[in-house]
Amino acid sequence: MSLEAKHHHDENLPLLDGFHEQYSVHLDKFDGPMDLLLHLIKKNELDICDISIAVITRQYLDFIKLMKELNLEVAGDFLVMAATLLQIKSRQLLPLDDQEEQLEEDADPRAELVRRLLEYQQYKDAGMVIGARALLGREVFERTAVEPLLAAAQSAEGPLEVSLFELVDAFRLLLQRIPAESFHDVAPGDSLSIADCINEILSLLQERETVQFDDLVQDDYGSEHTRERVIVTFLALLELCRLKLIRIFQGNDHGSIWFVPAVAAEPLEV
Amino acid sequence: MNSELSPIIESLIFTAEAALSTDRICELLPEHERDEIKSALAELLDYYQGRAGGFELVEVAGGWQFRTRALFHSYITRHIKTRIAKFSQSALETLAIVAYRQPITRVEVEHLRGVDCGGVLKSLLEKHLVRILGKKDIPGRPLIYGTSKEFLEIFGLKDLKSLPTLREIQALDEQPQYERQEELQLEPGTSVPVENQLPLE
Amino acid sequence: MNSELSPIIESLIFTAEAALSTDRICELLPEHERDEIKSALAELLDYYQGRAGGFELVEVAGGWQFRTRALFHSYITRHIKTRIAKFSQSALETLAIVAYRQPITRVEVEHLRGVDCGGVLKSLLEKHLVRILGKKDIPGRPLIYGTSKEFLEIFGLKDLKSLPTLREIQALDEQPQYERQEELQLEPGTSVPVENQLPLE
Repeated sequence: MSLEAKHHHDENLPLLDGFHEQYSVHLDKFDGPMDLLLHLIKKNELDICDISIAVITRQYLDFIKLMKELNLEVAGDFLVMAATLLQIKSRQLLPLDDQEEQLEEDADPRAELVRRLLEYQQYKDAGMVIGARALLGREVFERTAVEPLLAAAQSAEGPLEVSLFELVDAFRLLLQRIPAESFHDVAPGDSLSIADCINEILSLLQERETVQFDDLVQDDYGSEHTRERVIVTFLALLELCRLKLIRIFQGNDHGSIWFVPAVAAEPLEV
Repeated sequence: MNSELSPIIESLIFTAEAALSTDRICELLPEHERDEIKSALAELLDYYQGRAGGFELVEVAGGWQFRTRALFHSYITRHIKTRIAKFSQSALETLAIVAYRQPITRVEVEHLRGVDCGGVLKSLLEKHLVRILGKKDIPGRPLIYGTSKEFLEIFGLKDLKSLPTLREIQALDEQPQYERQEELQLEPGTSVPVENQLPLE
Repeated sequence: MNSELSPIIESLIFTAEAALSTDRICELLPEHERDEIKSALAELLDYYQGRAGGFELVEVAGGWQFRTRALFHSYITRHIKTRIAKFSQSALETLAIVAYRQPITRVEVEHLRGVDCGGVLKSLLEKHLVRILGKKDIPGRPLIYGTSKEFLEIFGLKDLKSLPTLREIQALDEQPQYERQEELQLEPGTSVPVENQLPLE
């Protein structure tokens, strides 16, 4: 077992707990067809390089059947692998011509699958090895405090850092936000309760994490909402602060005012 | 460091967001006596005073905190001012619009974002991420904007065509297409019973 | 601390928001030679390794940073929220494939894992562990992925070369722990090649 060995070198033994939990096999939660195959090979104490396709295929198909009986959704990838196994099995069963025999010996129908399994196992192990490291933000922490003197010296100038993905994603989200056609209801008595407004802000925060004050009090064309709407929005924000549901930031003096949820989103689950 | 407790307390003070009071440390370490904790703190204080390193342990505002020694402030301010700034959501959105829709006028950007973008555009211009391409030949002759060479440099792009398309990012979300399905047709006649439960034709 | 330079460098690393590269330190201290700075850094590293306090100096993502020792994480999490939940197996596998095979396309990752990886890749992109490097110069111009600086930072790696090699990982699988230890203790000078297959620190 790969990680056992690694852990004995580490001083941070508590990691072991997490590891076993992660590794233990759940019937309904294989990481993919390759993972399931490796599990079956290990369970049957087979050598990856010399697997019995008949045994593995039968057990693999039984497993899929079981998943279906349990009404678990079987991903297409599992079915693709089922077909591959059946194909290899049938090629093994085919009577060979004399002329073909020589050729077939060189090309074991299992060869491609074995190669993929060996390669997959490498990365599966590599994933566990890197996952067992002491991670920043999990076992290891950097200093979080900023000295007052330094905080004051901090400035928004300087090089900017952002990833290409963030840029594209910002645009994608923006396009989703814009309705194809926006109509404005100008009917009088279109009043908004503070409760509605709170819900609106909270759902905005959920999808965007930060909301700028301007976004709340302006309509889609940058003009201000009605006076009533602005007041209701403001009252809703005060209420949200009182309930400790949001925190308020200002970028710099006279800068934009931002709202973020007071409680960080769920811990990062990748 | 003699005591086993000192490194633990040190790690707590190090990671605290603000000065950590002795009371709070006692709360965090209920398995240790207050006296024990106090003497470990005294040990740490002694240690840092004797060491004369780049930072020291100080007791401020009723709590313990690591702070750089005042002696070094002229060095520290050399790099604190040039910190990397993160993009705000509005800067990122505006930049994305300019990148994908250039040449574009301010009014057009504002129509897409639904908010005034004057300030953001100005700041992007100052950071040389966006540049003025010219004036549009319509009434009012508004300025038209596009991205700069620096924009390509910061995002590591060869040219504008190397920008991932929105579809490419969206595709990550989508269900896989079973392109490899033709393999499945290879086994119509096998006798394995489970096979007819596979949703394949 | 002997050198006058070490405390200065220490104060710079201490106040930096992210790991501080040797290059950057040299930029910040133009009055000192690069060699001088490098030897002061070595001195600091030595000092912290020998000290066994609550935190240590580490070289990650090509820079220097103070970090708490993993030993104390159970105390620290009493007052600090862990930012990272457990990584799923599929996230780790995908991350390992991207780390070892970069630059790599989504199709290549999926071929290795045998499953659709769009969702996992997107989530790794959102967590800044993986980044888009550009487009591959083949028909369809698929996006190519690689690991980010944050990946090195979070996993505490100096650079990509610090990743254990796949051979080293495989060696872990093949030999029971006790055998390997024996060989190492008994025959340091033997020609058994297993020694350089040991996991890196």
